[in-house]
Amino acid sequence: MELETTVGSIKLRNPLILSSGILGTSYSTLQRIYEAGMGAVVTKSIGPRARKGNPNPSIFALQEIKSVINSVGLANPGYKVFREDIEKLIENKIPTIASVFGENETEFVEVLEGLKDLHILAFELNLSCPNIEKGGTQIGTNPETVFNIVKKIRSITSSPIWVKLTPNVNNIIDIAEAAVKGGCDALVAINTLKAMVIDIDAQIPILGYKRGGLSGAAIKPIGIRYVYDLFENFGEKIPIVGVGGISRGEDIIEYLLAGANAVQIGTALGVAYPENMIKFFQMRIKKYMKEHTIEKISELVGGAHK
Amino acid sequence: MELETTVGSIKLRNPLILSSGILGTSYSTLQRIYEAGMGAVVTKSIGPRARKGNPNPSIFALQEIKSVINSVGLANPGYKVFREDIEKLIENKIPTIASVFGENETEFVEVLEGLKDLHILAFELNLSCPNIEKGGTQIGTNPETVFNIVKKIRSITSSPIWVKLTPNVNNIIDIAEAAVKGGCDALVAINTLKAMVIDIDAQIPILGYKRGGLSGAAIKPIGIRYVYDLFENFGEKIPIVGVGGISRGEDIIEYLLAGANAVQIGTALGVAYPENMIKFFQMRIKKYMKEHTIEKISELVGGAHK
Amino acid sequence: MTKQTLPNTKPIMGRIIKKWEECEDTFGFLIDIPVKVKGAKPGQFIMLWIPGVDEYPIGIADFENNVLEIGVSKMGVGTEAMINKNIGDLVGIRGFYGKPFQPPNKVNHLIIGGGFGMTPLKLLTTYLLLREEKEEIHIFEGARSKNRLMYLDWFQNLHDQKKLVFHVSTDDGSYGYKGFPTVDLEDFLQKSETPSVIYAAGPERMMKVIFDIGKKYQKVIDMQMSFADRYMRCGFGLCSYCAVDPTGWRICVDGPIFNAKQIEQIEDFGNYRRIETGEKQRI
Amino acid sequence: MTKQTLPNTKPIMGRIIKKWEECEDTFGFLIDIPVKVKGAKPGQFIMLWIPGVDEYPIGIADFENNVLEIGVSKMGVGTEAMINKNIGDLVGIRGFYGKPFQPPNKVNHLIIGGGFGMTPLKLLTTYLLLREEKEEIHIFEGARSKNRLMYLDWFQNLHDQKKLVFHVSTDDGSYGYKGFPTVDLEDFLQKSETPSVIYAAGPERMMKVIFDIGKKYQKVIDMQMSFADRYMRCGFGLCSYCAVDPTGWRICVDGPIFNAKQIEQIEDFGNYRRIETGEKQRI
Ligand SMILES: Cc1cc2nc3c(=O)[nH]c(=O)nc-3n(C[C@H](O)[C@H](O)[C@H](O)COP(=O)(O)OP(=O)(O)OC[C@H]3O[C@@H](n4cnc5c(N)ncnc54)[C@H](O)[C@@H]3O)c2cc1C
Ligand SMILES: Cc1cc2nc3c(=O)[nH]c(=O)nc-3n(C[C@H](O)[C@H](O)[C@H](O)COP(=O)(O)OP(=O)(O)OC[C@H]3O[C@@H](n4cnc5c(N)ncnc54)[C@H](O)[C@@H]3O)c2cc1C
Ligand SMILES: Cc1cc2nc3c(=O)[nH]c(=O)nc-3n(C[C@H](O)[C@H](O)[C@H](O)COP(=O)(O)O)c2cc1C
Ligand SMILES: Cc1cc2nc3c(=O)[nH]c(=O)nc-3n(C[C@H](O)[C@H](O)[C@H](O)COP(=O)(O)O)c2cc1C
Ligand code: FES
Ligand code: FES
Repeated sequence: MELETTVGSIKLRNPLILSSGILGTSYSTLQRIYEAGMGAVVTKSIGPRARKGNPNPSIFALQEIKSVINSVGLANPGYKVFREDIEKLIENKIPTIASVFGENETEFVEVLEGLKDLHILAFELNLSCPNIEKGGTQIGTNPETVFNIVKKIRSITSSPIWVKLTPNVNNIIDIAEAAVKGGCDALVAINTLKAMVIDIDAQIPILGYKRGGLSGAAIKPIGIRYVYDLFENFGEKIPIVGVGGISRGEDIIEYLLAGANAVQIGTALGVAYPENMIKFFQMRIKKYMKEHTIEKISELVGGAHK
Repeated sequence: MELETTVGSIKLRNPLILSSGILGTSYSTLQRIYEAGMGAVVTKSIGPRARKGNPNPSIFALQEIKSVINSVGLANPGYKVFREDIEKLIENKIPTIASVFGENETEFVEVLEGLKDLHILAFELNLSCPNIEKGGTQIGTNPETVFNIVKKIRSITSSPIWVKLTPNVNNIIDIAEAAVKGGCDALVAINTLKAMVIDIDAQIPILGYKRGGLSGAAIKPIGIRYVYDLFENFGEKIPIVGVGGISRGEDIIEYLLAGANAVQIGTALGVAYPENMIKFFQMRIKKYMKEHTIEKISELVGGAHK
Repeated sequence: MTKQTLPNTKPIMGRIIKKWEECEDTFGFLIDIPVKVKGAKPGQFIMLWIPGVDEYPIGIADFENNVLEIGVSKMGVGTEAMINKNIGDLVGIRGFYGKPFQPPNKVNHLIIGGGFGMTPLKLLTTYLLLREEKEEIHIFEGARSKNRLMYLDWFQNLHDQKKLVFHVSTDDGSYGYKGFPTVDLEDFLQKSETPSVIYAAGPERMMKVIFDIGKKYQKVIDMQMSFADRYMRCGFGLCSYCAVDPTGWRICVDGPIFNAKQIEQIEDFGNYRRIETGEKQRI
Repeated sequence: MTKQTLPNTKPIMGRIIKKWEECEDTFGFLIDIPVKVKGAKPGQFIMLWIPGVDEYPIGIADFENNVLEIGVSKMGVGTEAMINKNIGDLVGIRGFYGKPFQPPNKVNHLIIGGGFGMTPLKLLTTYLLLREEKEEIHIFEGARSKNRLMYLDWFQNLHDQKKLVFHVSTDDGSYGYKGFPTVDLEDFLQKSETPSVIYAAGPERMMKVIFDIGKKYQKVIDMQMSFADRYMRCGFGLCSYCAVDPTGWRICVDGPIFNAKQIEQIEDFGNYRRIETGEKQRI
């Protein structure tokens, strides 16, 4: 029984990838999480320059629905500073995916130009953050913009390009189509859902930025749906990385069956002992594969489409 | 202290409305739920002719996130048959909102023509069902279509027209704008989120229709966000009815503060004792109003916008 | 206070570990559910999911630890798909749903039914036999012919052991009395002097006849009947496709067992049911 | 097995029921939380939300039933907003977060700190005083001047009651010894022969000095220090803005209390912290 999987040309030791924005601000946390047993890690989204992000509260849990709302707003030190962290990761042989964002094409290009010499596993274009004024989902909901950015980045780097999609759209297929036509190597779905929580005693939205994005268990059925739709539409044409609400090993299998070649996990790793979580995930997958006499992850991919 | 509220010209004894598709297939359940203490009830969405809906499983619970996924697919007996149920409700003085759907403008018109003589509280146009092939969200994501349908219906009836919006859009404001321009009297947000659940042992989607819509606690932060966005954009220009994931009295207050004049409750009433739930909701609201020395519901509406 | 939560889960996959032909067109199944589930009460039901085919309500015939016994009668595509399943196959189960029979003490228990209605009545019988009270239990089973009598051996055995009285009848006389079980029941009621409760499960038209008979006798202090002739989607009270007029009761959570006082109020009883569209249809 | 769940909730609104000036620029607050909360351990913290302004970590000074005592020092807009709050005002609280101090038995407890670092040290002292063991407790508090000594009366009182030894110092000599508390600590260590554990909370540069002193003495069997000089967003281990290199430990859940063995591995200790952007900054 092997946990290995591939996302296009990329081979991973297992299908578990740390998703962007969770434990991804420092090489050290990324390394720690990788070493706990992930297949790869994605950095916090990196932009052209330092961003303070949104005021606190910017992250809190909604325990009732095992979820989290956040409005970090892409706080990041900018690619010039974060380069060093990526270099350390590469030096330490951590399969690293750099998440990149910009408010427009020019900014995306700037960041890519600044990082393209690194031997990165892939660049993940974050076309889908709901927590910033400019860019963010606005970019990710327009097929033309998506096509142009992906095409441009494609011309800059030969590293694999992953495009991360937002669920806050009329039709995710149109956007995915544009990204595929632009030349991306994998689709990543989904980012967070537009959301808000109001405190009824304080009578204001709790998040400092008011609006935020919902992640965690609540969004899993939504993520599964979009991965299923993407797989149904594109089939083997483009690899899919499933994200959203994974909190148990079962959820990973569900994403694989929906059509994901690999998954990303975020919110569920924001716990005291992420190492244990990762172990649990792996044990559960192995148990399932044994029970169902499955030898390779690839046997599961898209298995729910019959 | 008064629980009365208004949605445009409509006065309700309290802001609790049963949402469409829950306990809404028969005059008798609608009447039962109203008598348990709701402010009004919305019927199951009624189309031009009988529809069997989608095969079972078409509804099941996701207990972990206190939610439900459904793909009922607008099963309904058609307006000609359901007229009788509405007539009984009106006869029994139940404030009844008729939810109406069609696959296109012509169908909407047919149903409206068939029901417009009834002394209905309002017509709610369901432009947002994710569970049917034609119509459904396709209609509700196109501002032009929305404008045309609402305008046409406006010319047919002088009854209040409510438009129910889907959250599965790039930008809910564009759609709402179209509905308002078309002449609607209130916006209802939100309908269910596109979703799917796959069974990992059976390795297929559980719902007979495969795809479904997510309702219940998981979607509350999403509903709150859209109601807040709508209120911020339209202010007092158009009343808003908040729907999505209400499961406690607190949630109702949260919707009011976000900008709703009234709320609809669905999934939370799908329990053994809906009567108790309704009592709990009312008690909680009263307790809150007492603690915060609030006399009227209108004092709360939009209170989170400061 | 508002602790009422969704009373159920998505389907849990169980494995068929035994299958047998119970009678013509009806199969018994033992299903092993790999999670802890609370015990079922007589009259409750599950939603049975045949992956890729259909999901529908099925009564509970017996239950021990995590093994569930059900009986499925061929009606259409969904039930046929179950009957075609074999040992080792997986089916989905949600439940247990619904209100159970509530047998009082110190009465005669008159249990009457036919077809797959015998399923909850089997569990009810088991349940009554386990009680301390020494009350008379009478089973009145009817069917078209001998080969359509469900649990025939099981009830016959209990009768032979003098644990209960098994009154059996067939329309064609191929076993037991010739005629309807309702005739048998009325015969019994005329003779008996003990206060009795009637429990019925079967075709609604038959239950209607039983109800009319029962009303004539003062010694019949209650009648509890299982409404299984209703289309169900959710099974837990959300959709109302199973509802009866004019009370607005949902068979799945307010029933499926109703008592005499309730049945009196259900105008649809024996007259109308809803189909998938929500439209009412004559029974 | 995978039962690890999100360890927290959204902010719960508590009402300020008491407020007092603890020392210059620092106020004490009692906050009444209207829900049952599990007891806090010394060294743990809360995320304090000042609605409409900011949310940030604050240590726990004391706790009884549902009333929480905290101490807040004016630093910037966020802490000032709290200090401007009055009795009856609502603030949001999430927590309790972080790993607590873990005092061993049969050692001298040397508690050293300054500024708002005294907050968790107060709770630690209370906790130690409640234990059965008769161990020596020494408090070393330092500040710029007398009017910046936190909990001065509280500790002085315990000293007068001979419950502990309160070593107090000010930079300007306006109270206690003149000089840094670290000098006091080293003096003590030279004389003492008992195995000791040092507990420190205060500016990281001061803790660094303490750490270097402690390392010189074999009798110092452990040092437990509270890292409060780190920017926090989530407080429960999700975002990593509070993380230290090269271990990747998050102050909020892997800390804020680290022991000597851990601190040895934290290269950032006393050198670097992250700011809101995630960029590292010299301390
Ligand atoms: C509370 C309850 C308990 C039941 N217990 C048993 C039992 O123990 N054993 C047993 O064999 N049968 C039982 N039934 C009946 C069983 O659910 C139907 O026979 C079955 O759904 C038929 O499905 P089908 O696809 O084979 O037939 P179809 O050809 O689809 O329909 C045949 C008949 O079954 C009805 N039916 C179809 N789908 C449903 C549904 N989702 N819910 C309710 N009725 C439906 C149809 O309206 C029609 O009257 C019970 C029904 C109820 C309501
Ligand atoms: C574990 C821990 C426990 C603490 N306990 C206490 C306490 O008991 N009493 C007390 O007065 N202070 C305590 N602090 C420090 C307190 O959180 C900061 O003083 C406060 O955040 C300053 O906010 P401000 O808006 O007033 O100042 P700013 O002007 O915003 O900043 C002043 C300083 O505080 C830091 N700061 C700002 N926001 C945060 C944040 N979200 N998280 C961490 N640091 C931040 C800044 O980086 C800067 O160094 C604690 C900090 C930590 C990490
Ligand atoms: C605190 C937080 C910060 C995030 N930051 C980013 C980000 O910078 N870039 C990005 O592409 N996604 C970001 N996300 C989205 C996650 O990568 C992921 O798509 C989403 O949370 C759904 O997965 P989950 O439910 O497993 O967390 C963030 C999510 C959270 C909770
Ligand atoms: C089983 C079910 C059926 C529904 N049918 C309809 C419908 O016919 N028309 C409609 O506008 N909304 C329908 N909805 C959506 C609800 O009216 C409501 O918008 C949604 O469930 C969110 O509210 P809730 O979380 O309180 O259930 C349905 C929802 C459920 C769960
Ligand atoms: S089956 Fe849905 S309410 Fe009974
Ligand atoms: S504050 Fe987010 S990980 Fe520590």
